Amino acid sequence: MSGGLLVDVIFWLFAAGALVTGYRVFRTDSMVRAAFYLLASFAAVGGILVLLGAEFVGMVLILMMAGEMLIMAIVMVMYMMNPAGLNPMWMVHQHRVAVAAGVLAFAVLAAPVLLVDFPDRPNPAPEEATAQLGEELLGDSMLVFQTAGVGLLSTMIGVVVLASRRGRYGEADEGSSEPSLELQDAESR
Amino acid sequence: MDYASPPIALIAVGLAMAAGVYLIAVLDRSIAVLVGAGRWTWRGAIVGPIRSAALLLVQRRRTTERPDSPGWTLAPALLTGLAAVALAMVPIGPDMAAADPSTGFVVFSAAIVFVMIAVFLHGWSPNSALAMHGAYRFGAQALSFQIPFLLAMLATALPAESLSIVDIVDAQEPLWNVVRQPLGLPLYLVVGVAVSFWGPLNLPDASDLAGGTSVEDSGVARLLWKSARAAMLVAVAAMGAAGFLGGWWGPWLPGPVWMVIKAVALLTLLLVAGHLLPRVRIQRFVVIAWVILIPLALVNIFVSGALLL
Amino acid sequence: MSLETILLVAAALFGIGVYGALSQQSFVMLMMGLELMINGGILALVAFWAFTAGGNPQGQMLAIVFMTVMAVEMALGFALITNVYRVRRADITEKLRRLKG
Amino acid sequence: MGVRDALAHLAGGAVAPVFAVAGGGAREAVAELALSPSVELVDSPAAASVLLVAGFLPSDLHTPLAALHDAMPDPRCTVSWPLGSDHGSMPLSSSRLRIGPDDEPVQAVTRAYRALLSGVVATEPPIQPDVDPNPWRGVGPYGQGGRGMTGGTPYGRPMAELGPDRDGLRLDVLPLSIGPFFPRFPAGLILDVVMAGDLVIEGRVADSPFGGGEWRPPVGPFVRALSEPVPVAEIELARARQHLRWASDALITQGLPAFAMRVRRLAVTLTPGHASSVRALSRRLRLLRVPQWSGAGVGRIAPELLTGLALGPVSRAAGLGEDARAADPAYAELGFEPIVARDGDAAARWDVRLAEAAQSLELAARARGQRTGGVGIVEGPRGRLGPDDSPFQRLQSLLPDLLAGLEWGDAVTALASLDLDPEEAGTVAARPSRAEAA
Repeated sequence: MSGGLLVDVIFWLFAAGALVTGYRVFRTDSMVRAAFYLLASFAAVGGILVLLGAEFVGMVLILMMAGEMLIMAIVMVMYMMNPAGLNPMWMVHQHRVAVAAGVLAFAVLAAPVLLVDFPDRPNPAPEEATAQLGEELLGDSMLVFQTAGVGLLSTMIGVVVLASRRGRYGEADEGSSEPSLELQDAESR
Repeated sequence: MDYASPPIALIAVGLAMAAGVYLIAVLDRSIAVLVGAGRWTWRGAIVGPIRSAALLLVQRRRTTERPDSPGWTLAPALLTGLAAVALAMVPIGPDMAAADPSTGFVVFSAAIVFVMIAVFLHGWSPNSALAMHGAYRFGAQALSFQIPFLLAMLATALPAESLSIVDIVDAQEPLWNVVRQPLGLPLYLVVGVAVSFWGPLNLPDASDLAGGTSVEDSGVARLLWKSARAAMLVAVAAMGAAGFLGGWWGPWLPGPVWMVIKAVALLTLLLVAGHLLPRVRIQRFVVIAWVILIPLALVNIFVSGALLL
Repeated sequence: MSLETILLVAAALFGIGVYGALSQQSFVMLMMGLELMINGGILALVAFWAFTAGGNPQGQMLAIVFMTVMAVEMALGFALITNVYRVRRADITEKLRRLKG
Repeated sequence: MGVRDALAHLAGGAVAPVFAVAGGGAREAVAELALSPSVELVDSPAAASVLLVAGFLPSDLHTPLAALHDAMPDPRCTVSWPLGSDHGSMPLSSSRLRIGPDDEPVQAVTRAYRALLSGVVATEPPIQPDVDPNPWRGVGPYGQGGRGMTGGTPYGRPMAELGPDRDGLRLDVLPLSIGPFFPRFPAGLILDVVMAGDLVIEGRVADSPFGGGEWRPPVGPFVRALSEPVPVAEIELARARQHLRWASDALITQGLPAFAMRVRRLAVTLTPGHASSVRALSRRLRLLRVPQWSGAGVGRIAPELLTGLALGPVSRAAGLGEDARAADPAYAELGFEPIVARDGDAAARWDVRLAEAAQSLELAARARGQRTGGVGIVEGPRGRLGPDDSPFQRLQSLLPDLLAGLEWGDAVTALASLDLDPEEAGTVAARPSRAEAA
């Protein structure tokens, strides 16, 4: 799989983009910005997938994440006490532990990459990848594909039941109590 | 995967976009004069758009209180880029495509889906209440139109047995999709107007929000946003011509000419509808999209699939 | 662009995801961490497919399954957040001291 | 800078983008100005190069006007068009560009615009200082601006508070003040709303700034009819014109600006012989389903709430036959019958106003010198007018219940369908003091 210098340059741009924006997700002070950074990270990974010849998967990843991130941005605006995310704030806990865990996860995953010798059997003809995938989806892997579909359907039903207010045992918010405002906890500390 | 040489493709797409945007400006002004019982003049309709664009180029951009500046700058550029990507996927002749990847359909759809990111960003970033309401509204609108849009488009890929747009047009030689799938084109046009937020479905930039997401725009940013929106409409009309009206197939005239004629006809239809139909209430649009358009689009797909078997 | 470099990028994405999921207080941000981990997973998967599968499309198949998992995770996550918010009005993890209803 | 000069020269011939503030007594003149092909009235100050301040502005509106001025991009200029009222104390009084009583307004505006782009007139500096009202970063416990997460004022504006949602969740709501120069409302109308997303949770219209007694209005046929008999033909023509002007504004609200121009053109050139054109227009609008599509079920007011309020077309659209003209012998002579609809929503108000416009023109055509009889109470285009008693003030108390729970678009449609006019609050109050002076 070699596409010359241009492909290499584009790959490194995408890789750097994916990492930087992925990191920025947790370092930005606005929730909507975080959602858009994550989207940018996914789009860059989608670009790498296209470079790798998985055109369909890459484009579908980009397509899917656009919708998902918009929902995410809206949910954040809905549930965070920070309207539209324009008020900068910084909400983390166990920061040192988290950094250590992140670095550890990277190290554990990176070690085998550097130590193990992978087989080298590149794809012969990437032009056919989309057609091949189609044949596979509706041929040998039909069962997997259908299972995924049924799984999505049951998820849809499940989440509607979970999120809706009216339930079998009455209103979902029955007996719920108003929490103390964040402000009072934080400022009394 | 067969791409034209990148510089030529870029220039061709850029020219097509510029021509399309100018055409829309002229057509739209002419139709407005016609509907408004005014007087049509060369100065108004033909030169007018250029002069107005010059004003926006001269104007200094103003800013709001604590906007998200990168997002505000990025949004119009993103929408322009999306329109360019979408337009690049539309071939005007069997050998005249800016790019014809095997997944042209998916690329086009991804561009359409990203429109909502561009519009949301555009409404959210100026830190202005009316603009943000436009953005929220488009969130509801976009999440509703996506599924019928993808389904209506997907049906055109069935007879071609391919996701490549060139193949989709090629498969229409015996019979155009508009005849083969009579539900397809109306569905596509309704949703296409929603995608390019034009006319009755211009909800994010609506007049009841005093311009919605673009209420705070001035200068070059306003020009870019307006033209990107028009370019999106061009892309939607061109894809409608390719996907449903048989693209370059037609008697006597050369293929590309047919393609342009069909796209301009669709454009005119959309623009006239924009000046005659009142704005649709967002609540009603969401209900229509989920309750009527999605089932119709599914029927469309099932029927076209059954006909192929 | 080689298999090793792509896998390193994927591992880094995964590591950032772990950091985010552990450090963020708000549920939605926590989910973003999970998403980023899956993102790294998909990248690694497709890289393996591209360099070692020798034309077998099943690697891509697996990537699609991953994406399904991601969609399910998102949908369930949002539904749970809605439910928790409805019942407890909690939007950050600290406010949920016990998980029993 | 050759390119920039060339562009500026090219732009000088463009349609002048004007943000018009139509103050007291100026609305008709501004509406007529908009018909010119060389002027475009824009919806946002950000899109405008010329700020046109027409008519009278009460002093309460001077600070918002200054903010509006500063929201315009450079190059910008202000043109004042006093139309007989006093502009002396306004923040923009330094503006040298003025439309006098003898000037042709379109030409004056385009001349000012060209002068601005060619550099003859310099762009205007901002009026208000550009300072942050509050510190905005690093104050609260999470590094956010303002004190606390709810109730702080990070940008000098209140942050969202929690409020109930339709679905029983308690989500963020945003208090907003729309106006006084929101292009879809008449100048001076200030709407205080609490929004949850696109949904109005609470809404009320503030008192009219024209009611303070500062405002001495020009005397139109409706106001004159309060103190003296006025020819029926004149007053009915004025009523039809007002209804058509309303229809034109409502069409802009529904996203049909071109169609609105057609209606406005008709309103400007209206004569009693135009009844059939008005009926044709009404048929066409119904064919395009404008009233039904935008207004069916929107802004419905129950007849019980309207009884006795005499709100003209609004009352009659809800099935109440209240019309001061019905008691007038001059109208009885002409065979007048009030037009009544049943639904009481925005669509019914469309129907009633368009039918009344045609009816008024027919009455005007039939009238042979009859004069109105009842002195003291007049049926204005928006309902009963009397001393210290305007439809605007009577409607105000109904608005909170009407607006709560509407989507923003529907709220604007509902408000537009009521044809609120803050100026009337002043018009009527001004009458007795004039009578005393005389």
